[in-house]
This record gives sequence, structure tokens and C-alpha cells, in this order.
Amino acid sequence: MNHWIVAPIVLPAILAPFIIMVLRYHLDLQRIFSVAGVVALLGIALTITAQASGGDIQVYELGDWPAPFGIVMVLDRMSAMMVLLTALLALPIVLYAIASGWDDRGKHFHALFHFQLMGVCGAFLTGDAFNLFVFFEVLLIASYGLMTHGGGAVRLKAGVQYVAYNLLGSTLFLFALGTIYGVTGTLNMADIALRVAEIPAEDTALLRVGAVLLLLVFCIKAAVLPLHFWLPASYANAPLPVAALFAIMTKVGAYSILRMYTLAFGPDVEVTQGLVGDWLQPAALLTLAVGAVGILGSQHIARMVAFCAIASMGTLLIAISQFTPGATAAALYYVFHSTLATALLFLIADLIMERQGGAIAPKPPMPQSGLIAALFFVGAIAMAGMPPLSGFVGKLLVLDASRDASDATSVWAVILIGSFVTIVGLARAGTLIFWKSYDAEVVTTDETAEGENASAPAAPEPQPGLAFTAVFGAVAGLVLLTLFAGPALEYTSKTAEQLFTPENYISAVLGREE
Amino acid sequence: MTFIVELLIAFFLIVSGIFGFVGSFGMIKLKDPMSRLHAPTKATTLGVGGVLLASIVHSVLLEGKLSLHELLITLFLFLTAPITALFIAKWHIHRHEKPEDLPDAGEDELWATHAVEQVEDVPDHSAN
Amino acid sequence: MKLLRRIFPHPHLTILLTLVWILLANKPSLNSLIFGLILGIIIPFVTQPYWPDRPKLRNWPMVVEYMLVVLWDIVVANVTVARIILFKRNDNRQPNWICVPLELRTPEAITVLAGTITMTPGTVSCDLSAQGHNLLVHCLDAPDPEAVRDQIKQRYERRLKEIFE
Amino acid sequence: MEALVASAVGIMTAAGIFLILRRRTFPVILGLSLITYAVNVFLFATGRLALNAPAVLNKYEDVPYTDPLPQALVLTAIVISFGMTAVIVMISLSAYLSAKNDHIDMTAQDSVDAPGDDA
Amino acid sequence: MSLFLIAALPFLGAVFPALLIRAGRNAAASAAGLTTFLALMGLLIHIPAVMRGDVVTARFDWIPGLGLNANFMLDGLGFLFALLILGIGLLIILYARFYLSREDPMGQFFTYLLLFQGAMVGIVLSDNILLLLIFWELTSLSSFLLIGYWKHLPEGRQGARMALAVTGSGGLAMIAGMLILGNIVGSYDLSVILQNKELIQASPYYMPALILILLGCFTKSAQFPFHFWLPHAMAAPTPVSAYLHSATMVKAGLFLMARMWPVLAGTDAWFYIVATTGLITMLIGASIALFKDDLKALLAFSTVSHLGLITMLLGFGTKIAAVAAVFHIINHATFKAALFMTAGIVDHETGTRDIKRLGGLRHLMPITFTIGTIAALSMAGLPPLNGFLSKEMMLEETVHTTWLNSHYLVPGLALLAALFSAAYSFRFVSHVFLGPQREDYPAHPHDPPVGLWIAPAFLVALVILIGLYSAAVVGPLVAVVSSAVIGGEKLPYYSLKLWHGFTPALYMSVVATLGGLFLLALHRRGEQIWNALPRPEAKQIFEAIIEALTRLSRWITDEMHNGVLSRYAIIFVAFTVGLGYYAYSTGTIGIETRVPLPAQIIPILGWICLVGATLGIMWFHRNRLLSLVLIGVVGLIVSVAFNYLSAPDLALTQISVEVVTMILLLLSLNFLPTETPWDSSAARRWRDAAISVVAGLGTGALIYAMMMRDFAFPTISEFHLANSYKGGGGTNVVNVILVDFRGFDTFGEIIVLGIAALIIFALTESVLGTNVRSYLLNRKPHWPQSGDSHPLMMVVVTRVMMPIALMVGAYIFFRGHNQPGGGFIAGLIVAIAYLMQYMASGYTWAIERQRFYYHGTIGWGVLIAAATGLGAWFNERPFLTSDFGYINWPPLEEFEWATAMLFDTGVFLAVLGAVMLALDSLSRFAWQPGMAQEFPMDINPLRDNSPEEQQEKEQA
Amino acid sequence: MIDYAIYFAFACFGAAIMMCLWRIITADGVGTRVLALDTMVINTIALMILYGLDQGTEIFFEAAMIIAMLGFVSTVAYARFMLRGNIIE
Repeated sequence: MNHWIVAPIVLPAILAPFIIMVLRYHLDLQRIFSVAGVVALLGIALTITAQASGGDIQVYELGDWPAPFGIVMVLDRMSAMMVLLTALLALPIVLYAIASGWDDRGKHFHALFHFQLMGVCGAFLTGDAFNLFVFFEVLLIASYGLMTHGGGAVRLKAGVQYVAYNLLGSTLFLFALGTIYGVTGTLNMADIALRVAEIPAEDTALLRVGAVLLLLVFCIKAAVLPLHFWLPASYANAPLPVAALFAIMTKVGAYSILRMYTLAFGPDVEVTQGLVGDWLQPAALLTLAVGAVGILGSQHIARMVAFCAIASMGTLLIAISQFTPGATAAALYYVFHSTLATALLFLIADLIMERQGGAIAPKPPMPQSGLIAALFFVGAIAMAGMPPLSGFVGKLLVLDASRDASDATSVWAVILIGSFVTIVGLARAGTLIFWKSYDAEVVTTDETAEGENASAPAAPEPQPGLAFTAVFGAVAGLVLLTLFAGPALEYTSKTAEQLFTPENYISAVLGREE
Repeated sequence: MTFIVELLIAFFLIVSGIFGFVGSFGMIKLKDPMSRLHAPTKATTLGVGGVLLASIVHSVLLEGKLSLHELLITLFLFLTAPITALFIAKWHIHRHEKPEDLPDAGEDELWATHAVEQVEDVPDHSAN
Repeated sequence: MKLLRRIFPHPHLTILLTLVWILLANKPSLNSLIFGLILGIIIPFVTQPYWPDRPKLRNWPMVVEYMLVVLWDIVVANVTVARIILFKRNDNRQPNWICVPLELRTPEAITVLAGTITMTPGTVSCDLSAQGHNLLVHCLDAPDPEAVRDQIKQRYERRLKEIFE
Repeated sequence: MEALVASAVGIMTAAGIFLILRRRTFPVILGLSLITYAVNVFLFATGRLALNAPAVLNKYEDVPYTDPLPQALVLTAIVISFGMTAVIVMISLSAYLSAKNDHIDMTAQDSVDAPGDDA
Repeated sequence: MSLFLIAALPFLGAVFPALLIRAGRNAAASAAGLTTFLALMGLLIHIPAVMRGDVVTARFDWIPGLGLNANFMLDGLGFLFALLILGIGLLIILYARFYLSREDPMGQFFTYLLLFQGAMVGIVLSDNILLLLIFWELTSLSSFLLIGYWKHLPEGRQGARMALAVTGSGGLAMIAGMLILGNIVGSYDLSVILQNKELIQASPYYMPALILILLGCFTKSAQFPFHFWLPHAMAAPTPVSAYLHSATMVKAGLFLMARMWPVLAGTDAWFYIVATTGLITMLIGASIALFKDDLKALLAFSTVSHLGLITMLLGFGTKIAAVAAVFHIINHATFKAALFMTAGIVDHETGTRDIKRLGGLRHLMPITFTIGTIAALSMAGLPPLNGFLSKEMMLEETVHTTWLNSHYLVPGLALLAALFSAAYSFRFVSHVFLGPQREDYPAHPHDPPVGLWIAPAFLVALVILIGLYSAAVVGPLVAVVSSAVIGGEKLPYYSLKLWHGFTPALYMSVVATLGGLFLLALHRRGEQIWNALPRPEAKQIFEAIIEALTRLSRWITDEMHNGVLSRYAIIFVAFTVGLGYYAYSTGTIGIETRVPLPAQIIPILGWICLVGATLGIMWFHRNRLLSLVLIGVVGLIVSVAFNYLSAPDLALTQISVEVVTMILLLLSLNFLPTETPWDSSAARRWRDAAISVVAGLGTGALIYAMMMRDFAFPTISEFHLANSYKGGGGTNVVNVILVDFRGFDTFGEIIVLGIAALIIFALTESVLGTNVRSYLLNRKPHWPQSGDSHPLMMVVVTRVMMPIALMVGAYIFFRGHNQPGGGFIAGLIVAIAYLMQYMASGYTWAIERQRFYYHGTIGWGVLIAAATGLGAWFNERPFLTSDFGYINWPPLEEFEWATAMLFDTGVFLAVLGAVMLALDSLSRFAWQPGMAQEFPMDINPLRDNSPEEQQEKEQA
Repeated sequence: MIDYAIYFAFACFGAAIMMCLWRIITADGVGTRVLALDTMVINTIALMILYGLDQGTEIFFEAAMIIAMLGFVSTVAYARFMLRGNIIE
């Protein structure tokens, strides 16, 4: 019995209540335990990634109930990879949050943080559709708390919209699950796959509705146009380290699309033909376009980075929406890149906002301007997909993989023009923020109203050293991802292969071959 | 014997039905809010009570198993209904009755609902 | 003794709760009795802070008598009120407020009295006076308020005074 | 019976969506509650309807049982949506108190954007 | 030295200046110079091999899955360019050390410069087009940094952005082109691609690939119409201009055209696109240069012109033209870099670059004058300088070229361009150095220290040497390079010498020179005409386009994401309904297989209530309290309906949740307005209603269709029904599913609830920590408050009701496994019991008597649930495996124990804690200073007698 | 006979609920509406017990009991809201 599989879920689930109960009044201890927890999670993630890299699909039957009757956790290459990504992402962010004092601007930051990690890991590992819903909700509700962490009128207002929109999404999730259960009579993903393949013709209409509703739910999470509206305001107004963590949330949507639409409603399944391909790709193209346009059109750094997140999701979904092994391998590589790059940019945006507010406009010089400028430059390069960082490799992979697509021309055009607009937008922002000579007479007031709400509690002594270490950690991640692009791509290629042979998954879960 | 028991049960049921109906009918028919308050007490007491009695009698005498838990519902209703009524009455006094419209409260001068320092500049809430 | 009082803050409540448990279980058995008793001891202990004083109950026969009287009154009053509602025209009805001066002082007694008044249809206890010395009662149809007040004082308050004070 | 349930789901959904399309927080919350009811009933009904067949095992006789699984799912869903409702109530209340209005829209004043000149 | 190292050295070296700058400017410059020097030496080691015509390679598989490999190769072409890059780079570093002032952050400068150098070396050495792309884009990035190096200058920012936008976009086009190319050939390795001319030129994708790649080349090499960025890049410090914008970066495009020449050139498309562009660029660049008053701008446009020249030569597609192009590349690099440095010296010493403010410097700065004049005359194409040689070759080639059957067009235009070229070269000399000495120089000009002029002097020496002894000095190099350009084929005959006899080219040269002198004489008149001519200013157009693009983006973004949630929601709903309908309509659905249940009168009544209440909410939604009441009706009916339809657990849960939700909403409504004002028009409401109705119809129809059909497969719940008692030890299957079969869901669910409470608590803390607190303290209630907030009767009844409610909670909890109930409902009921107490006696009074802490309760709940799950690990079972058994203690009846009960206890505690924490937090909003109560009830006649009051207080 | 009595009671309580609904929707103040809701809850309890009696099942009992308990809480909460604005103070 391989208990490692549930460890990424159980560890935060125990750590977070422990922090609440025992360490509620000890911020220092909370920080220590929180970081230790993330490190432990990273260790677990590495372990399970090592276990999964062999190519065997491991199944953990919770409560010792056989699938499909109980809930199963399934560890395959993709889930292991995503858990690893989550842990990798969490470490710099938690360090940054500590260093910047963000965790002290409201209560329960660390507990919510770990609950969020739990939700994300759970969503990646579960092999049960309804359990996926539950973990979606765990990660969502934790994100609600993290998003409104620290309060402030604008942030709370954005929070209301965020919650309301996502509640609609959760409702839709239930409608979708209900429909799928109502037709197939099962909730286990592998079992759904098995039954979908054999569905009698008289039931296809209902099943198709369920499948498309489910896809829409994931599209909301993945911020696919026109369901992305929740993202810009909420990411831009969230505490930015939290927004950095949210970089993984959109990936949960992308992951789920990949999972369900390779396993159950895959490209070869006749029943669900035409539900994905017809519109997901155009929608992804639009997403990229809107994201790129938003980067150029934003007047606030956080909002700009939020649009960066949308644009990178667009690129990712362009690759995903082709549902070929090659494109999926590219997408999985891009997932890593996009998550780290988005998070990096959010952290840098926070460094900027903490020092001089977020408007993309000339500002008084700030401390450590040179270093931050350099970091911004690196982050922008990564995000725009310029060499030498992984963004370029990712973009090349996506372009290369989509050359056989039916509408390769438009895909390429959108990706490349999108990159262009992104470059222009980021260059504009960077030059305005860092290069503009500051005219002291222009800005006299508005200083307090600009950045944080004026009444925020006095921030504790910030630790810029640690903050920069955290940011450098993210940069290092990107650099490593570039340097080891070869092995990484090999891993993702094998992962994609595994995804496109769902029979293995099904037989591993349902144990039919034994 | 069974017939008598059934008759008893039927009697309880009919009584309860009538009073349940009357209780709600009163709410429609009576015009002033305070009088309407009287109506539901019928439904609470004999209305529900009758059904519960019928149920108890039914299970004890017809099915032969001792099932008295319906009494609990009665207990709850008897405990809670006066409070409900009290609060609604207080609401009415608070909203619609001036101290001078009510009977004299003796040495205490005011009824409890009115015994409060009035805050100025509070919007009117006649819609409610 | 003090210890005993701490453990059994409200013996009546313990009895009531045990009874409630047996009713809930709906199956008179040793199991439910013992379990009910355990809970019946634990729960008053837990809720004791919210019920700091300890009402005294004496004169148990009177309790029974009071209950019977009230039950009878409920039946009678129900019929009366039903007739008023069904057959009496709104214009002919004489709704009225009555002030009942209270001799009772214990909150529990006042509560029972007010509850009784409300549960007997035709009258609803509406408010206490500012210091709790009078009870405001509304009558659905009371051409003679004095009579109603006297009946309340005679039938209920007298008995309650004997039970609680 | 099925028609009643289905139409009730539809009506609650419609009313819920109508309220969600209002522009203040409170109606939106009410709309979300309504639509939550609707989805709960929907999910419940996917187990098909049954009368007098609760999924409580009867040791003595062979009786029909309704599908228990959707019920369990609905229970989970109810709890989760309760938590969500509580959170959105709280966030919108905090937003109201902080911003002194309960518009659900982010107006231009709310926007943190400041004009940047391009040069 | 390995090619890897040559390519990597500048990058490695880039680290040092940044780190060493604290050690002084010299240290930084030396580090930069040293790395460049090392790389140059490493390159020179390969001379013998290169001169033999060998190709030196180095290969490393980086991303084999993509075909992106770190493969390098060094042939003649690469060698030439690497030599230029590193050689001139070395000179530039030397020059820059003396050029930059003390205020300039020199470490940064050299870092950027080395980054750029590395990128350039990478381009010219790449044997993989994807790798080449990487370096290509890197040059754009590093040049962006270098152009914007003087951050305080707005021109620097704009120029940098423009350069990045133009070259970056070209690079993006090239990505596409390269990918297509690689796709045609099946490999991204240059050496493979270069072998496949026929395959490429026959492919239908040849044209797109060609155009896209050329876009990259043209933007980088500032070819018309992308030439406009180059002059504005001159905002950079002069060393940068000299290096990037004359010698190296702008030649990257030429390099690539030369590199791809063997496979791309030779077609009509190539000729017409490349040669024409080059011709136009040459002409336009030269004519603009003539009228530029800024020295660097003049040089910049002359660079544009010369780049056009080389492009045109490459475009001719003939081998001999390619040789000429190669030769001119070398020559141009030498004289133009020298000219830029000269301009930099002039600028540095006089404080201005404006030709109109200069003149007569000949005597003040003789060395500079000499250097500048020789370089300029080479540029003008005067013998015996090297510029003359390559210009001759160019003119010779044009004579043999027909353009759309015209024999005169190309030579004529080329002659015109040469004429302009001579003119501006002469102007450079005469207007800067010649003429009378002036009194009004911004500074006191004199010759600079040797460090500043040695580099251009060296270049000028080359200019002369090549001019005089071309065959000996550069002959072999040109041969090797040309052979590399034309793909290793046999070189055509050519000769590098000054005198070829009276050829048409010679006549044209003479005409050009004389015409140039003539033009210079007429310059003043010409300038007037030039200034009077309306001409589009590329910079302004570009800026306007970018500005318009930015505005458009801003408009689109702000309009789309205008913050109106209802808009977002309506799109969401419409999209969902639309797709759902599409999915439905493209599938098939069979006939109804189930018999509908009869609709009895009671359900119909319930339905009427539900519909009435729902419509009532829609109708009255502006009255918030009333909508709440109506929601209560809906909740009641729904829960009764659950009960009616055989779901007692659901009914219990629904009704309890209902009450708590209602209380939460009431608590918040206390602070919110009680009325919703109208803020949408009637039309909008109708539209909303229409959408809502469609969505409602959709859901209703969906569930109806589903309910009328059986499951397509047996459901998994049959297993649950069969194993609930045997395997889970409970007869209430729903509960067994919750705590056992799907206990993990429940585990997640209580965590959701716990998180919800934590969020509410955290928000309360944040909000009450701000000025909201004072707002709350001074806030007026919605309407007058009544007296007697804690009525006596309520308090007394609660004292009885609450224990009973707790009892009921306990009962519901214990029976849960076998009968409807369970930890969740029990938790809610117990919470409501406590809530009753809060309502009766007030929050402050009750909280003082509270005996448990909500955070702890939540924490314990989750931990107990988790511990129950973990317990199974010790039994070597998976998480959450349950166990149960029966206990027999006579005289008691047998009763059951189950670990699921423990799990349920966790659920119970978490729910209790969560609900209480949420309510508790919300209650704190209403806290007022005078609220602390002494007594549980406001009115208590017992207090007339003071001793008992004392007693009560004591006990309290 | 019992059946007929039960039907009669069904009719009575059903009519009662309808009247409550009517009152809830048409009343002029929230107070009356709350009263009507409370009455409706009580009628519902009666109906549930009746239905249980009719079907010979006990599954309605707990729900009825909980409704009896909780209906009170919500009514008090509404009333307190109208009287004091703050329901927990």
C-alpha cells in the first residue's frame, strides 16, 4: 500500500488545523511550520514523481473500497508532475509572503495557504469526478480567503465578484456531474470512460450535455474566453503573492480538461465528437488575443500581470485543444513555464507595488530599483516567450506541435502577433516604470491612496533579502526548466503518451486485467 | 374495539383538520394584525395536537407498539408558540401602537417594548 | 452538597431530558434509559452557565391540576375562538387590550403564565411592563375585559403562585 | 410528479439567474441561494424519484430503496454551498462597510488604475 | 577552443563587469575586454581550418524532442562575422572605457554589451535555426537595453522600445518562417537545411517561409520600410551605435540572408523582394542622410543606405554579386565603425553633434580630422580606399541586372544612391572639419586622449590597407567567405583591385563623385526644398500606430472588463445555455422508459407554494427582508419535498442549513440597506428575465428528460446498498456513503466549512481593524429599536429549549449511522441551540459563559477526522478505512461501535465550530460599548428584592 | 374510515397552507408575513405527521420535530430583526 499518494493531501490537511489550533497567536512559529510544511510537501512531491516516472499508474483506494464504488486517488505521470509543480511554486511564494510581511496583514494566512495547497493537490490526484468537485471547492474557498486577505474596499469588492462568479461555476459543476451521473450511473473517472465508450445511442444527447457542461466548468477555471471575466479584477486586486499562488489555479482547470477529455471524452470517442474541437481552439485563440491586448491596455501593473496570466492560459489551451500527444507534451511543458513565469511576475509586481504603487506611470525612484528592474526584465522575457528562457522553448513547442492542425495559420498568427503585442506592452510598462525620469512636481498627493489601503496595519519589518531570494528561486526554476528542457520534454512526451492510452489508466483503476 | 379506536382516530383527525383550517382562515379573514395573531394558536394547539394524538393512538392501539415521540413535537410547540406570538405582538406594538393607545402599565409607566431611548434621525420603516 | 449541586445543577431538567431521550429513542429500554440519564446529566452541566439560578418547584399535585385545567381551557377556548373566526363578523368583534397586574415574581412563573395565556386561544400575552409588574394581554373578542383579567388571575396565576413561590 | 420537480428546478434556476443579474450584492446572494436549491434538487433528481423508499436498510423485509448516492452528493453539496454562501455574505458585507455602497459592480472609482502617460 | 566556449565566453564574461564595478571602471572594462579578447583568440585558433574551407562543428543535444539542439558550426561566413563582432567589440570596449562619463553605470554597460556580443556570436555560429532564433531575439533584447542605457533620455526610451518592437516583431515572423523551413526539410539543423535547396524551393511553403524569414532579416537590417528604427536607436551612447548599428547587429539580417542564400536565393521571388527592397533602401537612406544635421543620424541613414546596398547585392542572386556583398560587408564595417567613433569623439569634445553648430574643427582636432576624413572618403567611394573597391563591384553588378525588362532602372537608381552617398560623405567632412573655425562650440574642442582615438585609427588603417592591397589583405578571406555564402560551389572569377580599366562602373563612380560634390555645393538650396517637401515621418507614424494600438487595447480591455458582474454573468449563462443546447441537439435521445410517479394533491400544493414563493422573490426582490422570508418558504418546501421523496437526511440537513443561512443573512442585512434601489431599466430587466427563463427551461427540460429515462448502466449505488451493512456497519446507506464509502468527500467538505469560518473570522478581524469600526459605532439602526432586547419569557424558554435541543442533537448524532441523521446535522442543531442562547440573552452575556473555543473546535474536528483516517495506516489499510463491531455488556442490549462514528465526531465538531465561529464573527460587527450586560434578561421582577439579585449576580 | 378522515385533514391543512401562502404574498407588513410563515411551518408539520400516518412510515417524524424546533428559531430571528435590527446583541 503506497500511502505516499495521499500524503500531499493529508499533510496540509493536518498541518493547517494544527496551525489554527496551536499556533494561532504565534506568527513566527506559524511561519516556521508553514515553510517546513511546504518543504515536506516538496519532498513528497519529488517522491511521488519518482514513483510515477516509471510509467506505472498507481491507484489508492480510499477506505479500502474497490473502484468505482469508493473514491480513488490515481497517481500517474501527469498528476505527479502537477503536484510537483504545486510544491515548487508554493515554496518561493510562502517565503515571499513571509518576507514581505503579507502573511501578517490578516489572520490565518498560513492555514489558508495550506488548505489551498491541499485543494490543488487533491484536484490533481483524485480519480473521482465528484471528489474533484470537492477539491475544487476546497481550493476555491481557500482562494476566496486568500484573495480577500488583508481587506480593503476595492479588494473586497473584487472578492465579491470573484466569489459570485465562481459560485456560478460551482453550480454548473454540480449540474454537469448530476447529468453525467444521471446517464452513466457512476462517478469514477475511469468507470465513466468505460461507460461512455459503450453508451447506447438513445442516451447520447444527455451525455453530451453533461460533457459539455463539465468542459465549461473547467474552462471557467482555466479562464477561457468568454468565461474568463472573473480573473482580471480578482488577480489584480488580490494580495499579489496570493495571485502568484493562483497561477496554479488556472492550471487546475487546464489539467482537468486534459484529464477528462483524454480519458473519458477523448478525441476517439464518438459520442462526444464536436464538443471540444469546434470551439475550444477558437476560444483559446481569443483568450490569447484578449490577454495580449489586455497587457498592452492595462494601466496597472497587477492588472497587466493578470492579463499575462490570461494570455499564457490562451497559449496553453491552444496546445491542449489539439488533443494530440505532441501538442499535449508541449502543453505540459508550457504549464510548468507559464505557472512559474506568472508567479514570478506577480511577485515582482508586488515588489514594485510595495515600493511605489502599481500605476504604470512615472514614479519616484524606489529602493533596489536596479535589481527589481532586472528581475522585471527577466520576468517579462519569460512571459513574452522571448529567449533565452523557457517561455521561448514553450512557445516553439506549441508552434511546432500545432503545425499539423487544421487551422495552423491562424494559430501561428495569433500566437506570434500575441507575442508581439505582449512584448510591446511589457516593454512599455517596464520603460515607464523603471526608465522614466521622475518629475517630483507631478506627483504630490495620492501616495497613500495608491498602494495599499491607508488603514492597513503597520507592516512588520520587511526582509527584502528573503523576498529577493524567493523571487530568485522562481527565476532559478525558469532557468532550470530551460536548461533541462530536453529531459523535461522527454518526461512530458511520455506523460502525453500515457494520457493518450487511457486503457492503461482504466485498467489500473478498475483492475480489470488482474 | 378496532372500530371504536378508528372512530377515535378519525375524530381526532377531523377535529385537527377543522382547527388547522380555521387557524389559517382566521389569518385571511381577520383584518387587524393583532387579531390575526390569535388564529395560529388554534393550529398549534388543537390542529397539530389532534394529528399527533391520532398518530399516537394509531400506533399504540392499532399497531400495538408504544410510540409516544409525537409528544415531543407537542412539547416543542407548547414551549415555542408563546414566544413566537410574543415577538410578533411586540413587533406590532413597536410598529403600530403608541404608548397612549395601550392600557396603563401601572407603576411601571411604560410597556417594555416602548421603554427605550428613542434615537433621532432614524428612517421610517412603514413599509415593513 | 455543593459538589452535588455543581454536578446536578438542575435535577428537574435532568429528569426532563432523560424523558426526552426515551421519547426520542421511542423504545423504552434499559439502554435508552441509561444513555438518556448520562446525557441528562452531562447536558445540564454543560448549559449550567446559561441558567445560573435554580427555580424551585413545589406542590406537585398542583402542577398536575394546573396542566389539566389548561388542557381543558385550551379545548374550550379553541371552540369559542373557532366560532368567532368562522361565524362572527369582523365588525361585531371587540378586540381589546388588557393589563394584568402580576403578583408573580419568578421569571419562570411569569413565563408559564404568559405561555398559558397565549396557548389558550382568544388571548395572547403581548408584553411585560417596563419593570415586569404587569402583563399586557390582547383579547380577540372581549366585551368585558375585567372578566377576562379576573379569570386569568383566578384560574392560572393563583395556582402558579402556589407552584413556584 | 417528475414534471413538478422538473418545472420547480427550472423556475428556481430562472429566478436565481434573474436575481444574479441584479446589480447589488444582496439580490445576487439571494439568487445564488435560489440556484443552489435548484441544483440540489437537480442533483437529487438524477437518482430518479421514489416514494416511500428511503435508503435505510430494512433488515426484515425486502423493500425498494431509492438511489442513495445522489443524496450523499447533495448533502455534500448543501454543506459546501452553505460555506460558500457564508463566505460571500461576509465578503459582501465587508465590502459594503469598507466601500460604503453595495454595488456589485467595480466602478471606475473602484479601479486601482491610474492614468499613465506614454512617453 | 571549442565553439561552445567561444559562444559562451561573452555570456560568462557578462557577469564580471556587473560584479566588478565596485572595483572600479578599469576593472570592469578590463574584464569585458579580457573575455572578448579570449573569445577572439579562441576564434583565431580556427583560422587554418577555416581557410582550408573546413567547417568546424560542435554539437550538443539540448531538446531533441523539439529538434532544438545546441549545435554550432564555424565556416567562412561565420568566421568573418565572428571576427567582426569580436574584433570590433574589443575596439569598442576600449573606446567606451574612455567615452562614458563617471556618472554612467559602467558595469551595467559592459554587461549589456557582452550579452549582446554573446548573442551575436551565437547567431553567426549557430548550426540550428531554432538556436539561431534564440540568439536572434537575444540581440533584440540586449540592444533594447543598450539603446535605453541612458534612462533619463526620453529618446532613449522611445528608441529602445521602437527598436525592440520592430526587430522583435521581425524575429517573431522569422520564428514562423524558420519553423516552416524546418518542417519542409524535416530538420532544424542548418547543415541539413543547406543541402536541400530543391526540396525547399519546390515546396508550396517556400513563399511563406521566404517572406517570413525576410521580414526578420529586413527589420533587423533596417531595410525599407522598417528602416526608421535605426536612426532613433542612435539615442544610445556612441559606442553602442558604432558597434550595434554599424558593425554588427544590423548586419545580422545580412548574415542570415547570406546564410540562407544557397537555399533561398535564385528564385524570382527572392530577386524581386530582396533586390528591390535593397535598392529602395539604399536610395532612401542616402537621400535622407544628406539632409540630416545630427551627425549620428547622418551616419545612421548612411548605414541604412549601405545595408540596402548589400541587401541588393545579395538579392541579385548571382554568385559574383554575393562576393561583392561579402566584400562590402567587410569594408562597411571598417569605415562605418570608424566614422561613428569619430562622430562620438566630436560629440564628446565639442558637446554637440549638430552639423549646423560645427565646422572648422580641422585645426582644433587634427587627428580626429584625419581619421574622419579617410573613413568618410572611403564611404564616398573614392580610390584608393576600400569603399571604392566594393562600390565599383556593386555598380558593375547593377549594370548586368535587368529589372522587369528594364536595363537602366537598377543602374540608374544605384548611381543616384552612390551620388547621394558621395554627397553626404563630403558633407560630413566639409561641414564638420572644414570651413572657418567657430567661436560658439558648446565646449572647448581638442583632440581626445589616445584611448579614444586609437580604435578608429586602427580601423582607418585597415581601410587604407584593404584599399591598397586588397587581394593580399582580405583576398583569401573574401574567397572563403564567399564560397561559404554560395554554398561551397565554385567561385566565379573576380578580382579585388583598384583598376579594372574603363568600365561602366568607373564612369558611374566618376559621375557619382562629381555629382556628390555638386550636390554639396547646392546643399543649402537642396535643404530648403527638402524641408519644404511633405514627407511622412516614420517615427511619428510608428508612435501614432503604437499609441493608437495602446488606446485601442485600453478601450477594448476596459470595455470588455468593465467590472459589471451582471454582464459577465449574462455572457456566462448565454454561452452555457447555447453550448448545452448545441450538445443536446447533436445527440439522440430515446423514448421515455420510466413511468412517471403520480402527482398527488399534496405535492401539487407544495409546488404551488414553491412557485409562488419563487415568483414572489423575483417580484419583491427589492424588499430584502421580504425576499428572505420568501426564501425561507422555498427552503421549507424543498426540504419537505426531499423528505417526501425518500430523502430524510437531506430534509434534515436542508432545514438546518436553511435556518443558519437565514440567520447569517439577517445578521448582515442589519448593516446593509434594507431596500434594493432600482438600477436597471425595464428593458434590461426584460432582457434578463428572458435569458433567465431560457436557462430555466433548459435545466428543467434536462432534468425532466433524465428523470423519464432509466440509467444507461446499473449505478454504482447498488454496491453501496448491498455493502452498507455488511461492509460499513450501518443501515442508513446515505450516512454510510458519507462517512465511509465516500468519506474523503466529507473530509473535504468539513474542511470547506472550516475554511469558510476561518475566512469569516479573518475578514472580521481585518475589517474591524480599519476605520469601519468607528463607522459601525456611530451608525444608526435602520429603524427605531424597541425596548426589552432580551425578553424574560424568551430567556426562560431558552433555558429549557436549549438543553432539549442539545439532546436532540445528540440523538441525531448517535442514530446517524443507522437512521437518518449524522454528525453534520447534529453539529448544525447544536450550533442552533447555542444560537438560541445568543439570541435570548445576548452575545456578550453568552460569550462570557462560553466554555469552548471555536478555532479549537474546528481544528479538533478536522484533526479527529484525519486521525480516524490515518488510524487505518497502522492497520496497513488505506486512508479512511473504517472498522466496526458490536459490544455486548449485559444487562444492556447489544450496541454497535464504528470508527465511522469517530469520523462523524470530527464532522460534528468541525461543523459546530465553523457555524459558531461564523456567527460569532458576524455578531462582533454589531458590538457597541454599552452592550456588556450584567443580566441574562432585561426585565426581571425578582430584582425588586436586592438579596436575590445579589445571588443571581454571584452565580453569574 | 381513517382514510377518509385523513383525506379530510389533508384537505384542511392543504387549504390552510394555501391561505398562508396567500397571506405571505399579499400581506402589507413583514410582521404578518412572518406570522403567516410560522403558521405555514406548523401546518407543514401537521401535514408531515398526517402523511406519515397515512403511509405508515416514521421517516417524517424527525424532520417534523426539527422543523418544529427550528421554525421557532427563524421566526424569533425575524422578529428580533424587526424589533432591534440586530438579532444577536
